[in-house]
Amino acid sequence: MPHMTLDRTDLPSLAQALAGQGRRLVLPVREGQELFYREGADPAQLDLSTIPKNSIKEFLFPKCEKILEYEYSGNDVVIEDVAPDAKPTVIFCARPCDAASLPVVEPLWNWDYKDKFFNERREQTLLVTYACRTAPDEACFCASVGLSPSADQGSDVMLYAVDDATVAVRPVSPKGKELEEVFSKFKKGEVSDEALEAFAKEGDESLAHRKPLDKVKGWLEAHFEDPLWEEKAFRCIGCGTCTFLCPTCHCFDIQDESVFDGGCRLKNWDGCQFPLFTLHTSGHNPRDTQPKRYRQRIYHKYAIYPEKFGKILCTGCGRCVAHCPVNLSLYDVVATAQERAEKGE
Amino acid sequence: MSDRTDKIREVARKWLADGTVEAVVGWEQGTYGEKCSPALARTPEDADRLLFNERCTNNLMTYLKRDPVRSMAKVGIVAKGCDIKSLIGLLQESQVEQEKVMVLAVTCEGVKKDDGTVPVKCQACDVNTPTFFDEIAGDKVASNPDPEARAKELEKLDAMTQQERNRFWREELDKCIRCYACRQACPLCICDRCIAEKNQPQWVETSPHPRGNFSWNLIRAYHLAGRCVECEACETACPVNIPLMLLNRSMARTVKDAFDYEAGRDPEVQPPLRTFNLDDDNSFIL
Amino acid sequence: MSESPQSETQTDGAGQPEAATSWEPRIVAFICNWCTYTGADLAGTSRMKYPPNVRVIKIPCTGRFDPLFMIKAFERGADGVLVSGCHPGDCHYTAGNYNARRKYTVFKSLLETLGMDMDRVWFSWISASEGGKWVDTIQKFTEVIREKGPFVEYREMIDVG
Amino acid sequence: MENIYKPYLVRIEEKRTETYDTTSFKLAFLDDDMRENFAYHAGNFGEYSVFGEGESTFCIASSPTKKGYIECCFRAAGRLTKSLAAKEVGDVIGFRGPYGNRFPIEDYYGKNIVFVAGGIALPPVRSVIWNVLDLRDKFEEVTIVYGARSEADLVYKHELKEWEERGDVNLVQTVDPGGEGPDWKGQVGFVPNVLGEAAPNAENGIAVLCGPPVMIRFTLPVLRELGFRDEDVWTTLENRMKCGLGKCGRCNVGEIYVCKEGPVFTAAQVAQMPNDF
Repeated sequence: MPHMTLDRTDLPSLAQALAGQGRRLVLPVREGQELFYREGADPAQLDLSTIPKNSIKEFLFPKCEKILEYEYSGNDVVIEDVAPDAKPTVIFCARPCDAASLPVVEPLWNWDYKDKFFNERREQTLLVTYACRTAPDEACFCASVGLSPSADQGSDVMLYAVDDATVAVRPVSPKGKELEEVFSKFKKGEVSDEALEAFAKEGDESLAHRKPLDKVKGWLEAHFEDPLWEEKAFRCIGCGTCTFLCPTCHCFDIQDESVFDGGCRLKNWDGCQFPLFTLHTSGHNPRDTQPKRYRQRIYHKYAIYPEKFGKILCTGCGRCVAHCPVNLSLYDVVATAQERAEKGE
Repeated sequence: MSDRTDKIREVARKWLADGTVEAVVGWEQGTYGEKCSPALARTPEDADRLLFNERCTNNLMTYLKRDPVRSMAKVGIVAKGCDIKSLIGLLQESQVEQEKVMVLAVTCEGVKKDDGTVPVKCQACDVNTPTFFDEIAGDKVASNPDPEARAKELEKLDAMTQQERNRFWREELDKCIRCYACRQACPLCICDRCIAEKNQPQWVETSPHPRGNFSWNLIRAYHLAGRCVECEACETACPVNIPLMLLNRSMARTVKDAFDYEAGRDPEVQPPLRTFNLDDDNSFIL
Repeated sequence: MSESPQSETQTDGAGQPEAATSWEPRIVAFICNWCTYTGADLAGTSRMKYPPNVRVIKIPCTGRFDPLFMIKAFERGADGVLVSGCHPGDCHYTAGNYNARRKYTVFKSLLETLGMDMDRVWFSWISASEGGKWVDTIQKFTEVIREKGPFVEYREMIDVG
Repeated sequence: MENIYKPYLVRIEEKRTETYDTTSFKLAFLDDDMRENFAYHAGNFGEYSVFGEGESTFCIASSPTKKGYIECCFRAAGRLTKSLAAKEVGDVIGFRGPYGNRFPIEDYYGKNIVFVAGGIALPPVRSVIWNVLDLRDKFEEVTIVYGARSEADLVYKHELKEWEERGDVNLVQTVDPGGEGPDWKGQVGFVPNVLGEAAPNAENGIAVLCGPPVMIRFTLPVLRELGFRDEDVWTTLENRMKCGLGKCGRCNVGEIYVCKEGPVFTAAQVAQMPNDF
């Protein structure tokens, strides 16, 4: 099947056109030495040179979200339900590892109890993903977790830069297909399926040095107590950068904040790397040392979540590798686990 | 550079072999780009992993405040001149006992950040050859500090009106996600339980909204006033790129101007907010 | 908590968004037990009049003053904050106010760096005998704040979400 | 879609000071429909909130056989529980729940039951105790071993008296050595030892065990010695929770989310878990 193409230079106008339908626009722009997905950024500033430092998580699961309002009057309290601030949104030129994080976390937000805040935002979000031809950063390892630099999981529309001047468009979801009309305004030509095949091939080749991580779960399950945790995680300073930049980390805190007689209840990002995360009021802390907390993060991603929801809680985006201030690489740790499993250790 | 690596390994091996120290904290080759990573050498063999190069950016003194290093009877630590300033701060505040630390100093021409640029602290460095140590690796490196390097950073801020500064910081601090990476990376943030984690009463709101972020960033900078040695670890660790060093440098400038004090110089001198002069500036008080 | 700005500002029930016409400056004064508080008392017993816009919070000594107090006051809707204690040399605890002065210097500079409106942050030394100076200070401060209007820059931060 | 974080409003109908730091509440839903129809099981827990302070997790201490209200009992220890303890009759607080799994009471029919509780851990057991006592005919021998550090630390004292006076319950109370007053009539000694001496019938027996980790650690071997199988020893795991809904990521022990698959587990299940609690 042929795919429509457009000029690469038309991408900002395309972003504008998609946003023009009453959507808020999120796209990657440069700030200093790094890229960030930003809401309301100027489409002309669209920068596709590498993977942004933040993930798209904050647009579906904000760092601080109101979930309830309350007001006291005498003995009584009046509580007010809060509607999620779920504006129609287009995330333009998300990376495949970011888009793929959504189907990974959806089961979590929906087992038994459905979190309307995530779900309504998800429903309102249109994901236009910019396929990576090859891994854009040395830290990337999406191929190791069953994805690829051009994976389309979670995306509504895929964009492929088939050459320096041309971008091919491939709608993926029904939501994406409905947008044909918008895209067709920018149509310049067509390319065949083969043009896109290069992406799969080159993408996989660029990550050939990365290991598959299929044996990690088994190894972890048998090595809860292992010298590896102390050995690797002694250097962890517990900064939580890995959890906050991660597209799939979803842990949160609930806090009340009042001014005078009323206030609101907020759902804030939280992370397993902080001692307070699991500290009981009694003073007991099940994860009282940094290696235990680091182990929890690896377990949650590679053993617990796959067991529970059938998916690795990681899309191999590499942010926790690239931005760890002490270069404690998650990939190195799980690759070590894989290696040991392969050797039967 | 390799001479320094050799010397570090030699000294670390010796200390570990003869039981001078339980472990040596140093740097080893990292796995992402040219990055180096903190390393813990517990045996003489481990010492051969240690190295020094211009990518050894981490300030290892932050490990003195956390386990397993904190609970060791005696530990060796590899340190650049700038890192030693942090140690001096810790000694001044009795956070570390000098007898428990062996400093393996390393001379340094300056390090490079992940993006290849030279940190301001290196442009302004006057401790390329450390003076406070037990052993030193590397030949003397002459210091050639740019006296304006630090001040230049503040020019932009100084040029703003009050309203512009307010807007500037509101925007910057709105980015804060309250991960506290700045605190965790800082060797001088030494509280076992940070004020931001105390909830009875909740002085600093933990939510990453403008009000909470303002309080947190303000109190972090305040608690480091007169203590911060401008190692830049906080700004480097910040995952959302808040220019924290602007706040820290501004505080350092105030402390220098008002109390003629520079942090991290002399372990015998009282930190400025632990003491006072009868004739301190009184002009702003009615 | 009984002496904290939190309980003080919470119980006065103020701080609701007011119409511009009904707005009154809200000033929180952290004052030391030995000098300024006694000075304010003297003003009262001498039947001197001063604006009712000030909420007094007694602290044992200006040395006890923590910038968090001021931040909390602004968070809870103060338009101005005054910190006042014994004159240099008069501290009941010998040197609390000298230590406080260093803290003020640093904290004031930090607030300036952050672009806070420094007309809303006042420091003073008022002794037990200076009831008149207390009255004077409060009058002037209230006038300044009244002229400036509500602390909009901070109020904007109070509205969460 | 419903807001899963929105609590029900409940009014404090009764407040009792159980010990110097422990308070119990009887709570009634403001909503008539909820008051009539709120259903739960022994072992379920809830999120109790003081608006402006936050939420805290603890069990429902009343038995599901009692309709129209719920009860809770807590120690004032943290920010939330302290402000909760300051609430008075007539005040309104929030409640989310019931969450978690339950004690499978039906499976205990026709069996001997021993309840073992220490200190503030009586409330979760109390829910089961009343559930059993309200259906007393369905069970064989019922033994309750309850201990605390001192007499002052015993909660639900008025109910202990009631149970003591009942002919169909064998209540053994104990306090740690040194914790007894001059009028103390119960035992003196640690719960595991006292349990061993009480020697409840393990034949066709079920044990329900709640207490601080150290008590549990020493009680489990005693129960085994008495002949209880690990599959018949039921206990609850406590972990810090925020959401109670299996989302916030705190309470897991290995792949078990305590808030959803717990808090009730058998000793056999606990033995299988990684040492992360």
